[in-house]
Formats: sequence, C-alpha cells, structure tokens
Amino acid sequence: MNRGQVSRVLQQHGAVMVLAVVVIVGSLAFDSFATPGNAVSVVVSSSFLAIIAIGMTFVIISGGIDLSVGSLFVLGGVLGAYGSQYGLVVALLLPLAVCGLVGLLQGLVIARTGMAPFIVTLAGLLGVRGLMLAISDEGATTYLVKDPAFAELGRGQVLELSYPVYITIALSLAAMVLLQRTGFGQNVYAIGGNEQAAALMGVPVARTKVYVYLMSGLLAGLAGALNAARLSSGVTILGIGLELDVIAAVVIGGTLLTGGAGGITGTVAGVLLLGVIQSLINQVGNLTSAFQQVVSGLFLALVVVAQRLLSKAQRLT
Amino acid sequence: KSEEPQSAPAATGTAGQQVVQTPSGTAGPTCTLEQFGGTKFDLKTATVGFSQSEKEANPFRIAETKSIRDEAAELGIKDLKVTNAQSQFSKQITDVQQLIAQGVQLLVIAPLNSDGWEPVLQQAAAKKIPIITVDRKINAKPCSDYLTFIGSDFYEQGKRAADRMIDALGGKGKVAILLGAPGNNVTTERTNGFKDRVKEKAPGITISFEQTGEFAREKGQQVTEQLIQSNPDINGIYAENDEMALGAVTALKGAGKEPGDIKIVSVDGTRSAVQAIADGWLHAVIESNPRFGPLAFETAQKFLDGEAIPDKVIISDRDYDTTNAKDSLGEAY
Amino acid sequence: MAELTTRGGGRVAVLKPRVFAWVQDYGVYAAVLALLLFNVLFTPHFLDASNFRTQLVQVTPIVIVSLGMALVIGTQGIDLSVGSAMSLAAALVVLYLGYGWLPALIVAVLGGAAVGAVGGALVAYVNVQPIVATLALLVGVRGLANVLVPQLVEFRNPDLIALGSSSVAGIPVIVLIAAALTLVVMFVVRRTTFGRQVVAIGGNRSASELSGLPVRRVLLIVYVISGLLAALAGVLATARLQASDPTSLGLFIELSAITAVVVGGTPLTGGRIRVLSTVMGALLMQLLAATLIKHNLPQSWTQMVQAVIILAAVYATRERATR
Amino acid sequence: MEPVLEAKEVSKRFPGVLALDGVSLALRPGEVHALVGENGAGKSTLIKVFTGVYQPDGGELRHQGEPAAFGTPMDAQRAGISTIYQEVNLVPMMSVARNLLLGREPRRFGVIDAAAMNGEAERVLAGYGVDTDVRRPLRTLGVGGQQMVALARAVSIDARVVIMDEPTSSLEPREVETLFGVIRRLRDQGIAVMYVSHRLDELYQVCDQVTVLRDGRVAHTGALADVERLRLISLMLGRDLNEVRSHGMTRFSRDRAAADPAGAPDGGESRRSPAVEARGLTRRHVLDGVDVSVRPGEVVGLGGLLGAGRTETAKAIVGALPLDGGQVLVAGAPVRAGSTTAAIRAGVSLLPEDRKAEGIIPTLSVRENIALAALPSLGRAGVVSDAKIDRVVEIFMRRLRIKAASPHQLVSELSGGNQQKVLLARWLAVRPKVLLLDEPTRGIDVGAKAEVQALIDELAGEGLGVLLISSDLEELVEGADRILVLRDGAVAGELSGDDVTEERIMATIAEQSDG
Ligand SMILES: Nc1ncnc2c1ncn2[C@@H]1O[C@H](COP(=O)(O)OP(=O)(O)OP(=O)(O)O)[C@@H](O)[C@H]1O
Ligand SMILES: Nc1ncnc2c1ncn2[C@@H]1O[C@H](COP(=O)(O)OP(=O)(O)OP(=O)(O)O)[C@@H](O)[C@H]1O
Ligand SMILES: [Mg+2]
Ligand SMILES: [Mg+2]
Repeated sequence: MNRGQVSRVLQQHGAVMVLAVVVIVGSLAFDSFATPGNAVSVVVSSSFLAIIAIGMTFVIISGGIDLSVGSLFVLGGVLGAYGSQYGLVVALLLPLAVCGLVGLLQGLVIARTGMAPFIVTLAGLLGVRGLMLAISDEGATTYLVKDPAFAELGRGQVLELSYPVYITIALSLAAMVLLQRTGFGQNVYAIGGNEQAAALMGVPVARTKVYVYLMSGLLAGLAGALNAARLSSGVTILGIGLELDVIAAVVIGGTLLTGGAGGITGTVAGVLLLGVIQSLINQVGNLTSAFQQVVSGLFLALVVVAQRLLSKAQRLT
Repeated sequence: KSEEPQSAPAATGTAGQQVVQTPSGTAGPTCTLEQFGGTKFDLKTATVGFSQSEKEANPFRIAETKSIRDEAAELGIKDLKVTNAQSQFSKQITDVQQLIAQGVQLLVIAPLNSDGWEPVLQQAAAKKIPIITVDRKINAKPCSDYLTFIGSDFYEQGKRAADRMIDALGGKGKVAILLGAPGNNVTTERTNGFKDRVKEKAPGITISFEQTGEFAREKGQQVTEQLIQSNPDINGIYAENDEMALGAVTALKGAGKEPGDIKIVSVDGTRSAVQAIADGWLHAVIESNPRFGPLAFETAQKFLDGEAIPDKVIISDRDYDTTNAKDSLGEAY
Repeated sequence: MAELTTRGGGRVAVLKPRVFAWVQDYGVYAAVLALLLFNVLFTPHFLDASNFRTQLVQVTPIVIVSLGMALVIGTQGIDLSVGSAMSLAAALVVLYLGYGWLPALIVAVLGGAAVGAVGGALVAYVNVQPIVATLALLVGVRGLANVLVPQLVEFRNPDLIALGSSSVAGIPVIVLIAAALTLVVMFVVRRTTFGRQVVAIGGNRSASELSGLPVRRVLLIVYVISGLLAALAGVLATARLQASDPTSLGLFIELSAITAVVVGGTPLTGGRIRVLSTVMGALLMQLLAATLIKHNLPQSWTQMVQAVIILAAVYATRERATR
Repeated sequence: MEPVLEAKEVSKRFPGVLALDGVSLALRPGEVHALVGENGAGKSTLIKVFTGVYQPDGGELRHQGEPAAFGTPMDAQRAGISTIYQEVNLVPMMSVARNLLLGREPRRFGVIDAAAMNGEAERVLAGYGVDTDVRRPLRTLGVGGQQMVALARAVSIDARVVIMDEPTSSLEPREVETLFGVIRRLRDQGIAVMYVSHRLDELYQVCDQVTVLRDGRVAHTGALADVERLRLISLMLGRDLNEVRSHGMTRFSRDRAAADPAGAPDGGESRRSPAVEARGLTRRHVLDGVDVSVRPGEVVGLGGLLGAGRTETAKAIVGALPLDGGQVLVAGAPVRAGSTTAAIRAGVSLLPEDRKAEGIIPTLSVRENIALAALPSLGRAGVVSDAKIDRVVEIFMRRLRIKAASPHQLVSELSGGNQQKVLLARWLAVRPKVLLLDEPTRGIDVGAKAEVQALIDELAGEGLGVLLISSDLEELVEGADRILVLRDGAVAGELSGDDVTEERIMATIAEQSDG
C-alpha cells in the first residue's frame, strides 16, 4: 500500500479512529460510561440523526447542502402522529409524501434555476416550519399516536435495540451500495467533483440533483415519523438547529463540504461521535449548562482538527 | 471590577418559599409506594437525577436548579446528577435515559414539553423509578407512568393576568399579547387562560395584536417597537414572561412614553420585574415560583415513607402590584 | 474604453447594455421599493419618521454582521460564529463597564476579534472547513459568554445607554455607525489590495497561492474582521437593550446575515462581493419582518411568507448561466 | 458520401461578441477534418454547438441528414458524438477508473463491479501507453495524463463522430504518436473525426479536410492537401500570403543564444552567476535531487516524458510544492522555503501549466486578473491606483494582443488562448528576474505562439532568466540555450550548444530508459 492509499484510508476512516479513541478514553474515565444501558441510549438516540445524515451525505457529496432537514424532521413527526389515527400505512406514507414533495420541490428549484442550495433550503427551513405551525394550531396542538402498530415501530425492541436502529443500519448499508456501486452514486460524486465536467461527460446533472434532495427530504420525514412513533406524539418543538448537527456529523465524517468526496461510514461515525460527546458530558454530571456548551465546542473543534490532521496527507497531493 | 448592580439573587432562606395551593388530598386520587410498586430506599444514599430543560441563564431556571441542588445538599443527598437539555427536547429524552442508565433511583424532571415522554416512562416504569415532574406537566398516567407533578397552573396564571388587565383598563380598550416561544405548552396555556377570561369577563377589550417575543427581552423590545409605531392607540400589553415585558418597557422608554401610559401585565415575578412595578412601568406581575427543591424532596420522602401522595401538587402563586412591590423585592427571584 | 480593435479584420466588439444584468444587479433594490410601496399603501403610520428610525435601528446589528459575513463569503467561506461573538461581546462589555464605556467596548471588540482569529486560524492554517470550524465556535463561545455572565444583567452606565439611544440630527448614532462601516467596507473591497486579494482567493485559491498572494494571512484577517464587526454589533445591540443578555443576543443572526448577503446577490461560491446590495438585502429582510409583524400575521404565515420572498428575491438576482 | 454531422449557417452570439457568424461545415464518415483558426476564432464555440453545450442562435444542425437539436451534451452523446474538450473536463477527485468508465461501469448483480471496472480501466489505458494506478484520484495525474484519460474515454464510447479540441496541447511526442494511431484506426472504421490543433505539422500528418475559421466565419474549407502550410497561415491570420512569407515563421531568433555574454553591459559578470539556483530538490516519489540553475538572459529548457517531474520542479522552485529536501537560491541568497510570496518577491514567478485550476480567477475581469500579482506595486499603502492598473493592463493587452470585448470582460468568457495570454501578462506585470514557463504556448495559435516566442527572446535579451517547459520539442530546441532532460524526477542529462537537437533529447530519454 503506498502513501496515497494509506492516507486515503485515513481520510475515510479518520472519524472512526477518533471515535474509537474517544470511546476508550471515556470508558477509562467513567465507570458508568461503557455500560450497555448507556451504549443503547447513545445508539438509539443517534439513529434518528443518522437517518437524516445519510440523506445529507448524498446532498453534500453532490456539492449542495440541505438546511431544511430540521424542519422536515419536525413536520414528519407531526404528520406521522396525525396520520396514525388512520392506521400504520397512513402514518408512514403521509410524512413521506409531504416531506418527499418538499424535497422534490427544493431539488427542482435548485436544479432548474441554478439558485444556491443554501438559500433555497434556508427558505425551506422557514417555510416548512411555518407549515408545521399552521397545521398544529401555531404549535399548540400535539397529535398523539393512535395506532399501536405505528407506536411499536418506534419503540419495539429486538435484543435491547429498538427497530429504528435496525432501520438505520439497513438504510446505511443500502446507501453505501447506492453511493459506491450504482450509476446514480457515481453521478452524485461526479457532479459534486466538477459539475461542468460531469455535464459534459453526459451525467444527467439536473435529475441527479432532484433525486438527491428528494432523498434527503424523504429520509428527514422518515426520521421524524419514526421519532414520533417512539415518542407516541407529534411534538412541535423539535428540530431547531438540527441541520447544523447533521452537517457537523457529515463533515466530521470526512465528507468534503465542497462536494465530490465522502462516504456513509464516516457519516455514521460522525453521528456516533456527537452522541458520545454528549454522553460524556452527561457523565461528568455536575457541569453548569454554560460549561457544557464550552466543553462541546472544544470537543467539536478538537475532533475536526484531529480528523483534519489525519487526512492531511491526502489533501496535499 | 464590574458593574453588576443586581445579578446573583441572594434568595436563600425561606423567603419566597413555595406554598401548596390545595391542601393535599382534597382533589383527585393519591398514590402510595405500594400502589406504585416500588421499594423503599434511603434518599440520602440514593442516586438522584435531575433533568433540567433549559440553560440556567434566566432567573427562573437559575433559581429552579439552585433550589434543587441546595435542598439536596441540605438533606445530605450525596449523589445528585444534573443534566441540561439546552432547550432541545430530543436531548432531554436522551439525558433522562442516560440518567437511568447511570442507575438513578429517583428522577426529578423539569420537562421542556408535556408530550413525548413515552420512551422514558417505559424505561423508568420497568425499573420502578419514581418520577416527579416540576414546573411543567407530563401528559401521562400519574402513579403508574410517573409519581406526581409539582408546579403552577399556567392556564390559571393567564386568567389571573387577564383579571389584572381588565382591572387596569376598566374593562375596555385594546390589548396586545407578547407570546412566548411558539409550540411551547406554557405559551399555549398562558394565552388560552388570558383570552378565555377576557372573552368571559370583558367583551369591551379587544386583543388586536399577538406576536411572539420568544420569551426574550430583545425580541420583546423589537416587537413592541413595531407595535407602538403602527398601533399608537394600544392600551395594554400582556407579556407572557417578565423578560419580554421588560423589553417592552425599554421600547416604551425609547419611544418617549411615560410610566403607566400603557398598562403592562406579565408572568414570572423576577426581581427586575418587581422593581419595574415599583418604578411604575409594569402594572402587575403574576408569580410563577421556581423554588421546587424543598417541595420536591419533601414529597419524595413522604412517598418513600409510605404516605399517600396526591397526583398533582399545585402551588399557590402570588401577585405583585404597586401595593406590595417595594416590600416584596427581597422575595422575588 | 469598452472597444478594442482586433487585428483579425477590424471587427469591433462593443459591450452591450445587458437587461438581465440590470435585474441581477438591482433586483434587491427593486424588491425593497416594492415592499415600501406596499407598506405605504396598506400599513397605517408607515410614513412616520419614527417608523424609518425604528426599522433602521433594528436592522443595524444585522447590517454590521452582514458586512463581515460578505467578506467571509467572498473567500468562499462562511462564518457561523457571529452570533456567539456578539454574545461574548455583550458579556465582556458589562464585565468591564466599571472602567468606562470605551475601554469596555474595546475589550469586547477585541474579544470578538479573538473569536474570529480562532476560526480564521482553523480555516487558514489547519484547513478545517469553515462551516465546522465556526460551528464549534458557535457552540463553545456562547457557552463561554454564559460562563462569564450567567444571566441577563441590566446596567445603568449613561454613556453606553446614550450610545444606544441618542441621535445626531435626528439619525440614531448606531445607524450612523453602521453607515460609516458600510462605506469603509465598500472602500476596502473596491479600492484596496486587500479587498482584491479577498475576492481572488474566493475565485480560485490555488491560483491565488501561485500568484504569491498571502492567502492564509488574508483568510485569517477576514475572519478576524468578521468577529470584530460582530462584536461591535453585539455592543451596540447591548447598548440599545440597556442590558447584557449573552443567552439570547444574536441567536440565529448568522442565518439572517447570510440571507442578507445572498439576497444582495453575492454568490456563496465566493469570488465576488457586493457590499451595498448586502445592506439592501438586510433592509429587505427587516422591512419584510416589520411588515408581517405590523399586519399581525401568525408565526406560521410569517415564516412561510418569508420563505417565498427570499426565494423570489434570490431568483431575481441569481447568477444567470452563460448559455 | 452523406455527412454524418453538418452545420448550416450556424450563428452564436455572446454578449459583446458574435462568436459564430453563419458557419457551415460538413463532417463525413471516415474523414479527419481539421478545424483551425486563431485564438478566439470560434473553434471551441462551434464544437460546443455541435455537442449540445450551446444552442445556436441561428442556422441549423443536421445529423445523418435529419435536422437535429441537441439540448444537452447527453443528447449529443446518445447520437454518437463523442468529444474531448479543450479544457480537460473530468472529475479530479474521482479515481482514474471511475472517470474513464463513468456512465458505463461494468456491473454484476445489478451493481458496479469495482474489480472488473479497475481491470477494464487498466486494460484500456495500457492501450494508450498510460501505466498508472487506476484507483488513484484523477487529479494526481499530470495534465498530460488527464488528457490521455479524456481521450481514452471519448474514443471508447461507441461513437460515430469523435471531436477533439486541441488534444495534443500537452502530450509528448510519444503520446502524440499513440493518438495518431488511434485516429487512423477510427478513420478506417468509418468514424468521422474533427480535429482542432494549433500545431500545424500535426494536421498534415493525419487530416484530410480542413476548415479555417476567422472571426467566427469560414475563411476556407476543402482538402488539406490543396492548401500548403504558408497559405493556411495566411488564411488563418487573414493576411496576405506574401506578407506572411516575408515575415517567415517567426520563432526564436538564434542570435541571442550565440551572442557573446561578454558583450553585455556589465562585462557579463552578472550573466554568469545564476539568477536562480535550485539545489537537490527532493520530494518523495516525485523529485529526486534535481539541480537547476538559470542565469540572467538565459533560456533553460526542461525536457522529459509525461510525469517526469518537470511541472513539479518548477513548482518546487517557486515554493508551491512542499519539499523533503533541497534549497532555492536567488542571486546567491536562499529563499524561504514553501512560500510563493517570498519567491515572487525575490523575483521568481511561475506561469502554471493548468490554466483553469491554477491560473485564472474566473470570477474576476481580464483587468483584475492581469493586475493580481502586481497589486502591491500598483498602489500605495494598500490602496490600489486605478490609473496605474489601467496603464499596465492596457500595455499588456496591446503587447500580447489579448482579444477581449473590454478589459472588464470576465476572463472566463475569453477563448482558451486568450486566457493564456492574460496569465502571461499577469506575470510580466510583476517584472520578474526569472520566469518559469510551464507550457506557455499550450493552446495558443500560430500567430500568437510566434509572438510569445519572440517575447521570450526579447525578455531574455533584456536580462530575464527563463525556464521553459514545453512538450513541443521543436519549441524547446529552438528556444532554449541549454536543456535539462528529466526522467523519473531526476536530471538524466544536460544538453548545450550543438547538442541541443530533438534527436539528442530523444536519445537522452531513451538511453536512460534502457539503462
Ligand atoms: N461563455 C462565453 N461568454 C462570452 N463570450 C464567449 C464565451 N465563450 C466564448 N466567448 C467568446 O467567443 C469567441 C470565440 O471563442 P472560442 O472559445 O470559440 O475560440 P477558439 O477558436 O476556441 O480559441 P482558442 O484557440 O483560443 O481556444 C471569443 O471571442 C470568446 O471571447
Ligand atoms: N506511477 C506514478 N506514481 C506516482 N506518481 C505518479 C505516477 N505517474 C505519475 N505520477 C504523478 O503524475 C504527476 C505528473 O508529473 P509532472 O506534472 O511533473 O509531469 P510533467 O513532466 O510536468 O508532465 P506534464 O506536465 O507534461 O504532465 C506527478 O505529480 C506525479 O507524482
Ligand atoms: Mg478553443
Ligand atoms: Mg507538467
């Protein structure tokens, strides 16, 4: 293996390595950190973020960004809870349909008008939250999950882990294949790496972009619905600032914000890292809220710097 | 060397202590250790978890967390674990789950939201961990999902604010509402209580403006600036917390208004707000008492001792107005 | 000037006036005008002098933050830490108010510059992507500000209060400060070597490196300026509020500032900066927010209308593909 | 035979320029059709109209006798038109194999078979003499390598028409031969080839037909054999044949090389000590102890095959490539390592090879691009002086005959050749002591090329030291006083005086290869 390959592996797995280090250090420092209960809570709570982050990974690799996911997450939850009164199918299809539609529209606007994804999805962030407030009586109405099958989907467990974890694992594997082993995945990398060249190489740029945002919308809606199932209600105060967490996870995972490079493994590691950091802060148990923030900021900075240094060799060639 | 005229409230001692409104046992069902199905343990040596919902950066949350910590120290509880959800509901769920994973035996939760606690309740019930929620309710079954709720009645607070406003305006005029953060239970209930009461008692009062000030002073100031500019005929402002009310005061001062030109009523009872009453800028403040520590641990101890605990403990909140503001400054938080 | 005879046969190429280019350049001005017109027709008391003062005063912090943001975006970067820099400045200014308002202001602004310097160093020297570097600061620095000043603190320093509330010739001082800063940044962008270097780096970083530009230093300085301006905005907002509120001051202002910059027609892909249009972008968003509040729309409608207007404004000013 | 692809009276207008003005051109199966013209004549634009990148403003396209309109490059590709664009248009961060096979990756069970893909890519590229790890990102290949990948990609698509816009501009003689082999094979298969190049010799080797564009119009079209070289030039330039003949094929004057250094004003002393001297430049896997020195007024050529490390050597000298070892001295004093700013301040500048990635700032105007490097000297106290900039820009736009609608036109709108001139102007504006030119005449038309070459001569005459990297051996031989041949990142030999010939260069490369 030559130097290029070594550094490529590091670039892709820098986040995995940082994650390993943090987990080991955490286990040594706190007795109650490496317990099954704690691990389960980190994994379960990370799964929703991970589902959204998978979509975001595609978006960012394609050279775009999706700020609307936090709002779509909460909208998906409200719609899922609302739809659950008509049964499991509606509870799942309604959020997927609406959030997918929003993603599709954003994708169309981005692909057809050439407007910056940042601004289109920022409008999405506002508009979708407005829509959520409109259907929930300015946030005052919380729909409760009526359908037991739907609730079971969010909370039912196999081997201590709830269904959303398995759904996340399945989606991650599917996303890896999609990204690495299909023409669509190649097109995503190509337009993120050099959109103009991709167009000249015959990549259907517009269509690929539309799919990418559609996917991101669908996954954010799905995550919202599953979360509503878990919480048994369509909580309306969720998802504020969530987009930044998701983007941070993806970028820590080694995906370049400029597009063209990155992968699912890194993203999943990035999501887990964020979860583990929070959990470590909770372990300390006596930090004031202000100090907790300082510590998470420092941690985040350390992690990105470590990840950056690990992948430095790659960048310089 | 810092100019810090009035931070760090020295609210120790018993001044401003919470008082239970309804004598316990009168209303609703009760709960005993036996009914709940738990086992007795010694509070002093137990691991206790407190999950705070928002940053300790406003007087209410500061006083709330401090009261819990102080009382725990007072009682000699050694292992108190405190988490803070930084206003993110998902984080609060995870926080509590991690507290459970760390082996807490009693949970005190200041919920960010009333709904959505299913996963936590499930886990706590499995381990028979009693949960006391403070300040905000959880929509679930007392005595099976959780033990009890201690706090104020926000709807009632809204109604009482309306009474004060109706008084101040003599039953007619135009009123604006500075709403809290959208989607928040507190916002919803304080709004509904106010509106219902006005509709019922004073049809002469119209609510001609309602915009969110997100519970923050700056936002309250900005919205009020827009409001008085385009609706100069407004007579009263109902602010759903003190911070927004004080922001409104700054806006009124900036627009050259005099104290009392526009009647402001708000909810919370922070020291600055009570001072503003004394200065004539606020008309009245409905208190929402954050000092949950003593009552929470007292309830827990009673429960462990086998006493019957009511399904909700509503505390009696006081009012501040010009008649008592000056004298009550020491009790405000 | 616009003509150049070529040796090929004397064909003369002339720059045609471009209609599209006009819309692209001045779309945001047109949008502001349209919104003004709407308000004049449908909003009571809109033409009062006090109204204009209110809008200008409220938009001031966003304008100042946007100026720095425009520079950062010009380098193909982004600065999410501006809101936290404001919050830190709010904390520092009351902590040092005992030494007088000016020293306190200077300390606060230096604090903001330090935030920018950390972000800039991460971006320029460690090659961390701007969005995550500044995200770490967004989280951490507000925490730091809260550690310094745990809750809202009211102050009575008359000088600082005067800074926030006094006027010169009917124009609030803070508005004058924002106007002056706009002129300075315009001058820097248009007329200085530094300004040219900023856009060149945003246009093509490796070409700039090979052309001998001090790329890292320029990047660092740009983030320092952004932090510094944000801190100044924080001090002015604090002065106006007559209280230091590190918890909520400047929350989400990064999104407003980025919107102002983009609505003003500066592309997020860097390489170009439009200062005056950025200010117009900020004014547009302010006017829009004011309109919605004055007409007492519920929050849900407010957000949806904002979304539509942002899209429409950016659509009008978007980069037109050359084909 | 019926044309497979035909343009009829096609026009294309850009703001300020009529790039194509009623151009007609027919491409028949089995012919190799040369498209020539000056920089900015409209060649690339015509190609982009053919391939659906641009839509014509007037006229029509016909494909196999039917009117056709290609909305996107994809449509053109589906119709069997495959293109190699002037600027390498591949995805730098994707692997070589994925670039090569994007859109038609080998599959297994419905998903891409990575092993088969890499194997296939290796096999295809080996056929073009490219031997590289196909899993590496494309950007780690030099421009030449990238161009071969683009070529392989274009040809291996099952195409009826292959269009090549300056495919040889950074290829070595060896690769050029490979390419010609491919073209002949295509022709024999009845595929139509359109070929754009500024290297006239090449045209006569492979092309049958020629169309000359001048200022967006067709100046001539017909069999290439009927047009002799000088007439072709006069057609391109739009000048009288006699005028062209009397000027000759202006290239380098050999006088300078022969001039006695002692004749220089200061007795030749300063001319003998090197203006820049690089010692033992080393970087793992790339450079292996390269020594180069350039004296004032001297033109030193760097020869070698693709990937020999010429570009890296030049970058190392200006501090744009982190080194493991070695030192650069200017006028005897060491330059701070790893800082282009320091190198430029010391008087050493590099005209980079990859114009698009490392040269132009696409968002800025011609004027600002020219002034960029010289900015600190074009103002006072950090404030730029528009008057000074205007003066410099005007001088260089005139001197290099940069064809732009105005100095304020975006540089990205210029034709490739004119962009190159803008970059040259950027470097001349800083008045360097030593100029490192990496493929300076790449993509420049005959007229301009001669001008650039004359300019190099002139500048050297004024005492500028030049390091010339060129894949055009003729240019190297005629331009350089002395040539260093690189191979595998090390100096394989030095040629000077009468040894500076194409044969000797080839021999030096070959000799080393054998040994
Ligand atoms: N996107 C564009 N916008 C504006 N003008 C353009 C654009 N593309 C090309 N032009 C102009 O059209 C004319 C023809 O350019 P074109 O690229 O076709 O030249 P060319 O013959 O390929 O030259 P070269 O040999 O230098 O590559 C030039 O004057 C150029 O400035
Ligand atoms: N087999 C290989 N192993 C490692 N690196 C290689 C290999 N082949 C090519 N390269 C890389 O390809 C690049 C080409 O080198 P360089 O650009 O210096 O060549 P050059 O002589 O300038 O040729 P040209 O400029 O004509 O492409 C170098 O960065 C080198 O590291
Ligand atoms: Mg061309
Ligand atoms: Mg090279």
